[in-house]
Amino acid sequence: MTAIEQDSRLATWWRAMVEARAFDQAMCRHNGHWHEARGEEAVFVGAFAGLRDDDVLAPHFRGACAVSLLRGADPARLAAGVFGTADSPSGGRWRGDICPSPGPRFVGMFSGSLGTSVAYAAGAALSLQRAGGGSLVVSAFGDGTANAGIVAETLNLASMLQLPIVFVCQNNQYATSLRADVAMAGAGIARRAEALGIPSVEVDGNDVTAVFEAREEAAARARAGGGPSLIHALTYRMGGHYMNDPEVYRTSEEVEAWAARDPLARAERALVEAGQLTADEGGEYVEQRLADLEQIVATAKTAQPSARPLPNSAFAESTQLLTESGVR
Amino acid sequence: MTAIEQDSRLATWWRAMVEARAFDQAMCRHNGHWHEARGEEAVFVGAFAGLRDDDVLAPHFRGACAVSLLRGADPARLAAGVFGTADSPSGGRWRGDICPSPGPRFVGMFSGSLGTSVAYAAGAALSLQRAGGGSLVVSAFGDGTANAGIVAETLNLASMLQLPIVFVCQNNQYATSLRADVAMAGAGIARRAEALGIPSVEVDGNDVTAVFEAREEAAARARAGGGPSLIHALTYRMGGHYMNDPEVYRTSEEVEAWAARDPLARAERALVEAGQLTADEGGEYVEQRLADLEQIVATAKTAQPSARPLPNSAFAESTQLLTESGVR
Amino acid sequence: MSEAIVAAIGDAMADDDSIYLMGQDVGVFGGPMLSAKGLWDRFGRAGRIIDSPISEAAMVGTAVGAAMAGSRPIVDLMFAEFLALTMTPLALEGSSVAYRTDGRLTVPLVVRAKCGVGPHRGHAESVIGMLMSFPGLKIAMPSGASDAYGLMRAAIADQNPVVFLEHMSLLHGAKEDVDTGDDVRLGQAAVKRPGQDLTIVATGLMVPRSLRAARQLAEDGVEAEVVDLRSLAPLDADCVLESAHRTGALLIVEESWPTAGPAAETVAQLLRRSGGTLDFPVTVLDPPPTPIPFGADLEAAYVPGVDAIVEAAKAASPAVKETR
Amino acid sequence: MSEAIVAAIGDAMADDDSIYLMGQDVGVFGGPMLSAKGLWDRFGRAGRIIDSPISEAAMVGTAVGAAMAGSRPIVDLMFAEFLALTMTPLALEGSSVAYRTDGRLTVPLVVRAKCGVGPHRGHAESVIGMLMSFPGLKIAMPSGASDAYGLMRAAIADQNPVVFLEHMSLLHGAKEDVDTGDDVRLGQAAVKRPGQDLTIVATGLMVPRSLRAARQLAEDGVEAEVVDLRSLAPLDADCVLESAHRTGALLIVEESWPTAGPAAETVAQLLRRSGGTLDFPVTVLDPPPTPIPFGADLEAAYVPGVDAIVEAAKAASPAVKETR
Ligand SMILES: Cc1ncc(C[n+]2csc(CCOP(=O)(O)OP(=O)(O)O)c2C)c(N)n1
Ligand SMILES: Cc1ncc(C[n+]2csc(CCOP(=O)(O)OP(=O)(O)O)c2C)c(N)n1
Ligand SMILES: [Mg+2]
Ligand SMILES: [Mg+2]
Repeated sequence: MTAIEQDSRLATWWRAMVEARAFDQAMCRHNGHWHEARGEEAVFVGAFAGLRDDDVLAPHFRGACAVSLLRGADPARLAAGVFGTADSPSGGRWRGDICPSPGPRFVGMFSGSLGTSVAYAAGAALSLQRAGGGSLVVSAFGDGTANAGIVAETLNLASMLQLPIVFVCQNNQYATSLRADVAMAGAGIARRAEALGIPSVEVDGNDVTAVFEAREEAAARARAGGGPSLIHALTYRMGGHYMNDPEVYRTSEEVEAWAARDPLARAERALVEAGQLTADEGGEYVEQRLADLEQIVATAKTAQPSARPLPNSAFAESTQLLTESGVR
Repeated sequence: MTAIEQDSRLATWWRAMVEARAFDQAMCRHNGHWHEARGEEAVFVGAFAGLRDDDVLAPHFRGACAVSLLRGADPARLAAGVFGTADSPSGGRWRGDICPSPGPRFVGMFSGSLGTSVAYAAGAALSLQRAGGGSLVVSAFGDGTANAGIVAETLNLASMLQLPIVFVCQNNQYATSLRADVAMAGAGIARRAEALGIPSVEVDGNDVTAVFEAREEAAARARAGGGPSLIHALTYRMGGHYMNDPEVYRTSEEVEAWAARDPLARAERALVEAGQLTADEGGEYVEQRLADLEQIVATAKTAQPSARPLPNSAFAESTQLLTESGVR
Repeated sequence: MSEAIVAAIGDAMADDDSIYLMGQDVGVFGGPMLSAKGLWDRFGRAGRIIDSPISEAAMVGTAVGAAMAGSRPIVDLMFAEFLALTMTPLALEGSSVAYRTDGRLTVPLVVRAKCGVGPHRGHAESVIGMLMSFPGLKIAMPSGASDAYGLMRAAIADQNPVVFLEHMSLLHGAKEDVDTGDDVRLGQAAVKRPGQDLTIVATGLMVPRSLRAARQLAEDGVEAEVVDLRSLAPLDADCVLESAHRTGALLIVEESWPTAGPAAETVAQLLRRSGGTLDFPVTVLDPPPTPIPFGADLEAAYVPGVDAIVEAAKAASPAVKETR
Repeated sequence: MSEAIVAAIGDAMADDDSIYLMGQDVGVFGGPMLSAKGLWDRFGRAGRIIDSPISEAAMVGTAVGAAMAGSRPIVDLMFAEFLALTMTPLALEGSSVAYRTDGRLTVPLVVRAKCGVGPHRGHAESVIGMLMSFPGLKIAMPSGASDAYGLMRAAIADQNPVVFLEHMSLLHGAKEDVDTGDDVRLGQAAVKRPGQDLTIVATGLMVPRSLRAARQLAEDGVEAEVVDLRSLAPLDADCVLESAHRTGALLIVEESWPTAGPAAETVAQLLRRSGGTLDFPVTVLDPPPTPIPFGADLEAAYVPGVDAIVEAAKAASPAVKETR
């Protein structure tokens, strides 16, 4: 039995990272508005894998669809959400790329504005804390988003209220063109969080095991009533900020140096070394998943438009679901 | 020559603190909407004394009038501003208590919302930095205000741009009823600022000399292009948050313990010990200033109302000054 | 009125465990201007009354998140001007969730805010126009105790974010009997005084002032109908239209800023509902387009007073014009 | 249009050292959607182009402070929806300074923001109603390159905070000749097409759409006058009133949210200026009161299109009604 079927931790994560990469790369080909997440998979897979069903997931926008996949979302439906077509979970009303699976246990972005979802995540943690039961929230955000005022306010409030939440800074070293080490003055987000009374740790964000283990330690603390923690995961945005980013703000040497640390290749190597996979099997599996997701995304792209009628109100009572089923 | 006339540093500061206290206490008697600053004088006098004319002063609202006095404001006119009467510098249009002397070199509050003036102060610092010339900004804010998102954003931006600014956290241990050590999770504002790359220092906020010396060190750094600093001055709000505060959230023992550390009495004792003042002279001087300011404030209270016509626009071009003098 | 609001919150919290109250000084202090009086003793131990740092965006942001996760938060934001700090979580996003998720997710959230001129001498701006511009956000503003109780219960029960505006000149007025059984719905205006000579529309402090003006007008033989909108969003334009159509004249009395606010939206909705022309003249009595001045005399001149309402009503009423 | 805006900023910066530009990615990157193209090379070394972290409140807050201290900042806020993060420094406070200091202090500040549906597929909300509600804040929105140049120069020269809205469907349209000598003032509408059968009022993308509709209408014998407001605040109601009075019918075409926004404020100002009754019918063509939907077909249905304008104009125009 190879890593393709077995459920060693690393094998599971590797497959999740492959799935994320395959969806991501298909989107890069078919969607000019996509934000590529290549290179950062170890952060969001490590941070969001293996949680309980009643935990709340609040991913960073870059990687949000991958986290939905991790939770079992159907990639065809996810893709429909991204394209805003008829099968979109929102009926085409809203962007499935940054808000793939909004619900009581999944936080998305409800405008294009960064930072607020961290507050929503902490609010969910407050709700879980009041309900008891030991569930928690994982909230990821980018290095750039870390400088938003609402993030600072939320970290303080989460610490003051000892909320069951694990913050993950997915530091891909850039906010579009601005380097994180310029924009984030001082010694970085872990030091900031510590100053707020939040236990923090620095991890290699290209090592899925390291991210996962840090998450587990933080999760144990949160479930035991020990309050919030922060994980600073350093990784690299291997692609541009968006499609057709001229990338004049960084050198190709830098990009190449980080390409050599691709978290997928790294996990695959570890599996091969552990005898759970041969290089050929790995390559074949990846090819297959890339092809499968290419197929799904290409099909989704050509789907029927939403064609939903425009409602004459944004109030909850005017939405179809509530009109049909009464108050939820 | 006693401390009443001489210009030893401590004597100057002591007189400034007496002036602040006298204005403050007269307002307590005559204005039900006043926010008493008793006990915190060493912070704002130490932080704002002895600056250059081209430096920008951005005091915390509690102590703002005292800082105006320090800059030579006429107490009668200040009081008119507080009461919103005819002689108010704003013609009665705006609150003189929290915005006593707004101008290119003095930042006030332009609504009742805390936090923004810290950003305005940093903006002034950016303006001064661009102009060159070695001038700087001193920006004070309360322990409660420190938790506002815009303050966190501003500290980071000031550090990133290495602005010539000295931040002073006037920690009187409460935001209305909420204790600073509860609301400010973690190890306090100095640690926070350090994590943002801002050199920070803790000082005894009831020791005017300590505050001033910390300010001088920070000011020297700023003038030399060394960027921002932060001073965390621990003091105590001896009175209620506002007049008629029931103060159910703290014990009278706590209040009494801090009353024993009154910064005015402390400075006066030091002057007596240094032979610059006798206790009698001190007492007499204080009595006199209290009586003088009582007179000024009592008179201001009964002044004519503003009686200004209401303009039909808030645009700059419709204000009297611009209409009279053209573009400034 | 303040006690009726607190009673509504207390009754709702006793009924429903998922409600919590967060705000600055809402704990042992009892709330700014007694806005949470007695709640700490009843619900504090259970962790349902949360004293907050000065972090308005996060107060509202966490409330939006908690609401999506199953709680029913009430945030006491103290003063309406602080709403300007919360527009992204509250209005741009929180109010869009039901629409954007096609009803899969809702944000049942009440944000309380004091506003208006009053004994506090500050923090008077109501920023209502700002709030009204966002789709999906409800806004209630009671003018008396019974409405306050009913509107607060309705706001808490609602599936949408609701801003609940508490006028500082009304909060601690004369004691009123509270009818807790009144069926008050959001978006429903109330005729506070019937009349046939003209319609006066108002909210908040402008309602008692309009009622006083109506009594003066009655002495001069002009019978004004006074409509209290009670909610700014949804805005009960049907009620206003029916009344003004019947009386033949409309006077809108408004305390908040005059541009793109309640007065403008009221006339726009009337026009939309009437095929583009109105069969009655419309007069608006409201402040000039400036911030609220601070000086007591300037403030008094800025906000419509009873005499100004009487005068405007006389000028607006066809009944007066005819007898002239 | 984008190049005209950048040219206006570049020309102004060359003239006046006190101007700086702050924004995310305005440095070597060249600005989001090329909004600062070439400025880094010209002014970057002098420290006048400042790349900012994601801290919109502080970007605008520092700009307000810098403006009070003597600078003339331009903030590129990228997208208009981010304005919701800046309402306290920009609108509640920055826009009140001239009034509150009785003119002793002013805040000459320009905040740029992209908005509107367009190639970007996101960030389309313009939040204009929110902005319009605040006294003291000016709002400009060009519909073409020459106006864009002139309005930006006027905005930079102004003593008030000005929000400068850049419609994403117009920024990178067909190349236009730019008349840099045009005297464009804030608060002054422009008749973009004369006509006598009805008046169409529009801004931003709705202007070219209305002009296209007017050409179609002309084929059917209806001559529409098209007025481009160009500024939402101050709003040139006199121009609209004169035109509508002359043509006998008014159609307001608006892309932004329908409540308490430009359409409502326009009708309110017309009523205020006309003694409470209008001598022409008013039709409003605008989106439903919901966020902008994302799906391409839904978005197209949401925003008024040329055909809808033609239809609404025909229904509104007395000329058509007569010939029916
Ligand atoms: C409040 C806000 N400001 C600016 C933007 C525009 N923007 C979109 S993505 C981005 C970069 C975000 O950086 P980071 O948080 O590090 O995430 P990354 O893109 O690197 O994944 C920016 C500035 C935004 N979406 N929201
Ligand atoms: C943004 C904002 N939130 C809340 C308030 C209400 N408020 C006025 S003073 C105050 C306490 C401020 O605490 P701190 O900054 O420590 O200053 P202090 O009053 O202790 O001098 C509060 C909460 C406000 N003015 N602004
Ligand atoms: Mg990043
Ligand atoms: Mg304090």
